[in-house]
Amino acid sequence: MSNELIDFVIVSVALLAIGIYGLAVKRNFIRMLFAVEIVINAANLNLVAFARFLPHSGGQTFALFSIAIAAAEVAVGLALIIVAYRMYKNIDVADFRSLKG
Amino acid sequence: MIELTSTPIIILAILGGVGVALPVINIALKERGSMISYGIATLIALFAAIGYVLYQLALDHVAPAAIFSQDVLVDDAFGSLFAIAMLIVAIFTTVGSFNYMKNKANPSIYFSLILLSAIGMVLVAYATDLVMLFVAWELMSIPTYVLVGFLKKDPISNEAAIKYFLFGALASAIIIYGISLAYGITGSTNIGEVIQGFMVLDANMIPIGLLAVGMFIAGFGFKMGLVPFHMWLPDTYEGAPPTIATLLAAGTKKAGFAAALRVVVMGSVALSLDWTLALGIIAVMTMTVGNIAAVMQKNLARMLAYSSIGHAGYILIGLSIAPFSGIGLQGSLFHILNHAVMKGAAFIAVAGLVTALAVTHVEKLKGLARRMPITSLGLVISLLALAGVPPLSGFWSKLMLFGAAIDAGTVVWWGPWLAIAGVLNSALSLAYYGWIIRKMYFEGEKEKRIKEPKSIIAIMIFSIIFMVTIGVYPEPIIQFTEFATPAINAGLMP
Amino acid sequence: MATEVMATEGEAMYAWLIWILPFIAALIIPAVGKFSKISTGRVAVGFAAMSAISAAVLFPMALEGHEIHSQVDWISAIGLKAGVLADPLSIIMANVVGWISFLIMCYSTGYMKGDKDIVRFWFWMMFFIGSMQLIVLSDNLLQLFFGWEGVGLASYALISFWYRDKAQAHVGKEGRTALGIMEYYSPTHSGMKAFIMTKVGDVMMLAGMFMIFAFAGTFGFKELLADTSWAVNMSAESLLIPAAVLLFGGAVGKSAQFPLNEWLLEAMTGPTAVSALIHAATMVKAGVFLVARLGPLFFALGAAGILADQFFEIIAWVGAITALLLATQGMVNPEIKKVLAYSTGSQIGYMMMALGIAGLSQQFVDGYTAGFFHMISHAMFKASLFMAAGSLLHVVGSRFMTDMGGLRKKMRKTYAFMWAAGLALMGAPFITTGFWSKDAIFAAVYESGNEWALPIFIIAVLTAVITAFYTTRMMGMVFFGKESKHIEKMESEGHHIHEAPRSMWIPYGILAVLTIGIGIIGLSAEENLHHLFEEYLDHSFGIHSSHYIGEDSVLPGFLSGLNPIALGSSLVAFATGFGLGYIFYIGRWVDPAKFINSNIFFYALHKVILNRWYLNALIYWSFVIAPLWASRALWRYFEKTAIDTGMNVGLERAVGWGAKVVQGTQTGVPQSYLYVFGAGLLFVVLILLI
Amino acid sequence: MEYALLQAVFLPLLLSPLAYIIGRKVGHTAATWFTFGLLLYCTVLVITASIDGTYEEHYPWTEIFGEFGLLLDGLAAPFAIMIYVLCTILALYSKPYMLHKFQEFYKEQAPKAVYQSDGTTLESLSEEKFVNRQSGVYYALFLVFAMGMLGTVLATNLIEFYIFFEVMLIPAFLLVGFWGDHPRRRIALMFFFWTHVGAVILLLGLLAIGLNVGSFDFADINEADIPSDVVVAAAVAIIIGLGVKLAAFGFHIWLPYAHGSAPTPISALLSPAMIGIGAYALFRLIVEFLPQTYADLSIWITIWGVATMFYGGAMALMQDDIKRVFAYSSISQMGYLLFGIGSISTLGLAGAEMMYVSHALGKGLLFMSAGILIVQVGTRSLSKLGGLGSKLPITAVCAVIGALTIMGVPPTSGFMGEWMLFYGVLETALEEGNDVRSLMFALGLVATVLTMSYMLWMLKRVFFGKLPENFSKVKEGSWYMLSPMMVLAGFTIVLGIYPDIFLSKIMPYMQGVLGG
Amino acid sequence: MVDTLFLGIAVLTIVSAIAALEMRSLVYGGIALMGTLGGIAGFFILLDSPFVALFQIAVYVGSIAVLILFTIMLVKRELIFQKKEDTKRRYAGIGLMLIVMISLGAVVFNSGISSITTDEPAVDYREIGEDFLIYYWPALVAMALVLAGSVTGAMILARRHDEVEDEVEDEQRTD
Repeated sequence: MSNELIDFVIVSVALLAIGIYGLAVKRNFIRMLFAVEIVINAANLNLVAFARFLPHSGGQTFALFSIAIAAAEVAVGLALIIVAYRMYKNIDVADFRSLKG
Repeated sequence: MIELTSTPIIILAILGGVGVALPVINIALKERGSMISYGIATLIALFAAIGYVLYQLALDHVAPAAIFSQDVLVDDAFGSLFAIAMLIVAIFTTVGSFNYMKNKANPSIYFSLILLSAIGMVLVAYATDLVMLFVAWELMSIPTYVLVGFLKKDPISNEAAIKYFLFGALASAIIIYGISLAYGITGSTNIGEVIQGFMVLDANMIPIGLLAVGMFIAGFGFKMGLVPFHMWLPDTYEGAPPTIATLLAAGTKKAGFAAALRVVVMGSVALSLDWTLALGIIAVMTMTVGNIAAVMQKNLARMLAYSSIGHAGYILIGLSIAPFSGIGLQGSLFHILNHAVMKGAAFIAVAGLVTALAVTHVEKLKGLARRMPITSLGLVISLLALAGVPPLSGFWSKLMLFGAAIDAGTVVWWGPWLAIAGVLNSALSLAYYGWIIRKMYFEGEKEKRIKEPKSIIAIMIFSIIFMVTIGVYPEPIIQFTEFATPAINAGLMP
Repeated sequence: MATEVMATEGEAMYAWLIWILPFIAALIIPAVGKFSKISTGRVAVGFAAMSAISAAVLFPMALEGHEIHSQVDWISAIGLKAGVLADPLSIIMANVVGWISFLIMCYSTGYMKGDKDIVRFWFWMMFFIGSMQLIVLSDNLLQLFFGWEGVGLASYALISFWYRDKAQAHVGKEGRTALGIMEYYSPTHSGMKAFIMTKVGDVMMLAGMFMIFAFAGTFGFKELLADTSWAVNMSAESLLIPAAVLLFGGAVGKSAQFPLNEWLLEAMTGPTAVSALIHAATMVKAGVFLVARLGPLFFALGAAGILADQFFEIIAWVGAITALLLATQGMVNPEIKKVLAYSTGSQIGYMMMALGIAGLSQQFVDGYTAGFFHMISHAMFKASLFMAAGSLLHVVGSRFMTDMGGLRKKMRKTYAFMWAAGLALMGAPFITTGFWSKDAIFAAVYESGNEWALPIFIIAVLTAVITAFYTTRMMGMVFFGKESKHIEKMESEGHHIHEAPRSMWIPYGILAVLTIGIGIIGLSAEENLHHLFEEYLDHSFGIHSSHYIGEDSVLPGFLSGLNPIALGSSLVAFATGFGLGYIFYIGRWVDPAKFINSNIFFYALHKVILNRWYLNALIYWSFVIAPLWASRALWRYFEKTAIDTGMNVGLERAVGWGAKVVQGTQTGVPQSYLYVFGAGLLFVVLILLI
Repeated sequence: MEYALLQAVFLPLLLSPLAYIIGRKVGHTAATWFTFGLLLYCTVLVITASIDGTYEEHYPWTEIFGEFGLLLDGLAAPFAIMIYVLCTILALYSKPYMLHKFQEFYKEQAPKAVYQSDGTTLESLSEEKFVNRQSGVYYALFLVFAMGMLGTVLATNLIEFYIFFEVMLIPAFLLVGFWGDHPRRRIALMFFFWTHVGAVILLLGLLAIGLNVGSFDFADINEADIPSDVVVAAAVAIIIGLGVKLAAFGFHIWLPYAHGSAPTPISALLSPAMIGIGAYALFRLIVEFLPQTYADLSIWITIWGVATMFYGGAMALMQDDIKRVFAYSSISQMGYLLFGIGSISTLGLAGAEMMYVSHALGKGLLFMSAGILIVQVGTRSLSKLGGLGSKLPITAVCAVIGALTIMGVPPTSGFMGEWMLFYGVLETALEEGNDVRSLMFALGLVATVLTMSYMLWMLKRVFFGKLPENFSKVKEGSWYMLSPMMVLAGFTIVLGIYPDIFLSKIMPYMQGVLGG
Repeated sequence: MVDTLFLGIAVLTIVSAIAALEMRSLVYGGIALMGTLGGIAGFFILLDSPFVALFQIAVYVGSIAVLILFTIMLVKRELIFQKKEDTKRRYAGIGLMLIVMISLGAVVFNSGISSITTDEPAVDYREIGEDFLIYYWPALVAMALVLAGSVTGAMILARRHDEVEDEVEDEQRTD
């Protein structure tokens, strides 16, 4: 391996930060879903990178789990989007603020 | 490899089997099955599960509070305690739903999701591997995302679900990230090995360990409703169907503590950090924000949601002083069990209100004592128990928590301050609980008694008996929690 | 000869009965009253007589100098005992109280006839007598205090007996003010005033008692005397005089001495029988009795080298000031009962003066006897005067002397008896008890040899002049001159002014006659008393008298025991006072109103005196109005604002504000939430890293 | 006499549902007599148990927090007896008073109950049924309240003590909230909130002590040696917590509201019996268990007591509502208790406890007469009252005896308490040569004059003076109300003349406490 | 060298991540996200984990992203092109992002991770299978339940008509 572990981890941290940024700023539900996916992928990157450098199989296994679960999550998220869209004709999360205070 | 007859596996089998079978049956019956029958099937499964937990406990097949194991799951008293609490909550939810789900679509899916979520909660408590923990965590969470948004025609429900989902997804991602870091520096996903790894960590790796612990706090703290990760919580609890709010407040929240205990506390101890103060600060923030925000809430469900934030703070007291006082963790466990019943009963009472009267607004509760005496009584008793008024069960666990905090004062200066913040907060909480009691009992004279849902009555009676009995004679539960409490310093080694 | 005699059971029983009987009567009277209101009077008089007889039975013992000390367990948890101590002092006192009370009770059967609250009256009268006898006979301070407060309570109840506050039951003139304080008091107000003012003295007395108890560990008089180490200790910490003075404070309150004298005047709102009882037998005499009880005790400490001179000086001066202060006010007051009340205060001042001066002289027994003798004689003539005044009120229906006048023809008996008693009060020479007792006081003061003797003597003589004057004035205004418009109006309305009923005049007649009768043998009576007390003091307290006065007297014969200067002053004082009074009120040669207005000095003096030297007003301003203002200010600006609003509303608002702030952060926008989540993550990580 | 105390404490609790049922099914009178009989039985149990000196019962409870015990010693016996005696007679007293109250409520509510918002007509509840229902609830709560108070003074374990301490609050809160006077809801909440805050602060102190000792049982704590830094903090927490209960100056604001608003039988329990339990706890927790700290803090307790005495008295002068006068008077009286507790002297402490007893008697009488005024006259504003002595003679006599008890005039029991506690303060002042204590003693004496002033003024404005014309038809109260008052009035005088009834228990205890 | 490859993939990943969030059109954003996911898969290959990389491409790029794209297509055109977050929030977000990036980066960079390299061969992916079946099997079962739950849940939510509810609605309409 010519690349060092730190390289991958730094990329992962950058992706994490971008993901958090997306969640904190974006109003479109779908984009927020993008952001979540970016964070999960950052974590997966970390896992696999660590797994390679240890080296140990557990990280890869976990990455597989994590990918599958992310898929499940996305499915539910998208279903919620569809419900919301059906009701409001809108997927701007910032407009979903009847619950507050 | 874990024994096939161990408690978590059997629960997984029973509940998972029924959980998967219900939708299948539904399809087989062309969606014509009656809600009650699905409900009863669910209930039977849950009772079987809880029965098995108790059976295993009674037969001493359960390890006493062994917090680690070589396997992904461990059949210990700690997990059993949580399992009992979670299953009780699941039973509450199921029974409460009998009336709530009347004339609502897709009961089979609804009950199946409750079962799946219950499995998740139970497995979180039993998990001793980070992967298992994470999968169980998601198994607990994902069905609840759906359940919160289950009322498709209700914009509020959907909004609650979206907020919940966004937070949940982010929190899951953060947890994976944390796990990845912990895995990266210790080379294992088994919690025992991770902790051991933490203990022998190079000095220059410790920041990564801290980072991991911080991410666990954030990720699990989201479920626990710790400030500042609590923002979704009141919105979701308010918007969710009240039965599901029960599940969230009384159930999944506790799973957060189980996870935090296994991972955060142990990890922190292993890292020999000065983490306790951080948790203490969060505890005080949490209880203060929760209780203050609960004052003047107009919506009963929302008020209870804030109150459950407050209670997260109390429970966290026990965690934060766990290394200094023997009874701190014990108090936390006791309070978790109590809170499951108390908050569960309160939310189920709300469900009863919604079913029978379609109100959650506090002003509309006037004269409730006349309209629904048993529900009101259950609500009052659970509120008083939540406030820690003796001789109700809540008192004892708070007593142990605050006592532990004072006890810790001999080691750390801020220990007693936690207790002071705690008692002042529980006094403050009386202000809004009292307000509800006032509305129900002291106001409104015109109301006539209406028919209360039987399922709600059953739950109310059970919880009243539980709260009062434990309040008067808490010894069995105290003993059990003692049995279930891991010794924090000595028990680090697997 | 005066040896310690262990009293027989029976004699001790009599001593107990003296004070228990009235209480028993008080208990059964309400029950009797349920069936027959009239019988309550009979029960009361009967029990009063039984009590008096019990006292009389013990009288021979007193003459022999014997004493009875009988105790029973009381508060055994603290080791306190209750008991009676019947020594000559208390037996004589018990007789005076018992018999005079008995007469007053007889009088009351007539005076109170037909009152619908008669049962309450008898109850409290008996309670009053019982409490007084309890004071007299108790053998320790705590038990004495029970009686002490009992008389206070009874006086409260009886002064405000006519609690419906009808106009004729008030005292003072409606609308008159001094320094903005109304000089017009309702019965309920007066009762409160009396109770509270005497309570001020009582708490001082309590403090004194406690100080002594703290050192001596006992309240008992006998025990205190038996071992005087407590006094040595107290004196070492210079607490003895304060304790003694505090005890005297109780006497000041009860006996209406300066500066706690003001309640006595308003006490006139009660039925006249009550006034008679308060002034002659019970309440105000309690203070004198207390001083007589404790004075020898403190004087006897001199033997242990502990001087209590300051204590006696204070007593003497308080007595002297009170005597003069109240006598002056008696000169100008238009209400007959108030004149008598002022007179009482003034006379009690004499007694205090004598008892105080006793402690300052070598011959303790002289002043002691003088004071006590004056008390006895005062009890007789003042009871008589009050009852007679009650008759006048009863007949005329007004408390103002200006509403009377010219009654000597219409009420001959009363006229005669009042002269007799009045002369005793004036100190008419040789035939009245008042003369002998006053003379004894003058002599004791004059001979005490103390540095203060002369000023006090001058005050005493001056007071005697004034006493004679106001008594003459009273007689003149009531019985001489023309009939007042009030009486003319009454007669024109068909009321016939006539003598009071027999049940009323007989009691005060008896006392008036006794006054003169004992007056005739007054000197020997005093000598006997002197002798008795000399032995009593010697035996009980170890106070010896070195010689007997008058052995080298310049006066001849039967007067040889007297001090010529005192005797002379006494005669001159009587003559001056009576003469002046005769000029203004009996002869009516000079119009007093013109005389006062003739001179700015007299006018001012009259006004000051009429306004009670402004003492009452000052007391009201500083102890009633000022505290009320303070309370009101505290209530308005502290309790209601700071505490109530601040703590309840303020706390509520603060929490509400906090709730608003916290709820304000909960905007409902998911992005904000997520932002906070991210920031929180950072925060947690940073905390952990730091 | 096995389980005597257990019965005395728990029978009222266990049978309170029965009281409810009897009230509801049989009627008001039956519920009254049932409650009365039950409490009478329990009172007899307590008294017989207390006759032969110290009496104890122990039952297993929890491992961590110790056992469940009931102890009737020299300290607890007078408290316990007074509490149950008051409860017993007030059960009887409640009958006419609460009947009046229920009927008042019925008039307020019943006409509205006929129609519902949706237009349907309800069968209107008959007055009798309404009263029966309400009285069922009332007596059930009454019994629980009694049980809570008794349990508090009998507890032998810190936690047990705290539990009872709070348990008595709940029924009191409900009683005020259900049948108090306007604005009852707010006041009930305020009352609950304040006292609960006090209680939790107390709890902190209890926990600190218990955990330091390692046991919560009184017996262990009494023998234990606790590090001083913990003790002072704990003692301060306990004193503040109990200060709220005692309504000491600064923490008193809930009391005038609560006592003014509560239905009078409950006022007559709250004020004399309940708040004084704070004093009991001070005895037990501070004086007995933490003697050293007690010695250090006693001067402050005394000063606090004097401030409370004056403040309560001054405020009582300013009130127009008769029940608020009594409420402030209670504050002032609690100042006396604090004052006495602050004296480190056997007699002072014994006096303070006697003061509790006599305050219970006196204030009970006064509140009960206020109740008669409310029922018979219909107003409690002092400016509207007057001259009622002729219309309500027995009430007036009882009120005067009550007032005398509060004023501390012999031969009422008030004097017995007062002289002992004042003497105690002076004794310590002289022993220590402490000028502050001497000053406090003097001020305390002045405060008695203040007490006397407001009491006499109150009597004057209620019973004396001119009778307003609209009161010319006022009748004396029912015997249900008068006879309990007469019992108390008699008792206060008997106790005033022969205080050994209680002192013979109290003194040995106090000597033991201070001697040790 | 591989370094350039790494750099290239890193730039691709990060830039497309930013683009996914910032592009005006949601559709292009979705495609950019696929770039990110693909980039991650590239990293996996760099890390000698072809199995995971394959899985990543199959599950993520193949199904999730497509699913997302379909969903995007479902919603209205205006919504797809809307971009209206307010500037303040945006700057705050960027600030937070930078702080997180820098602080976490600094932590990571200063820790022991910065010097880890390895020359050991990558693990055999048969080990993964063994892990699954021997150690993680309960987790696998649980995950199956997760998937089952999410699928049924998502289906129920996304389904347009619920029979019971419709019946109720009909009943209400007839009222």
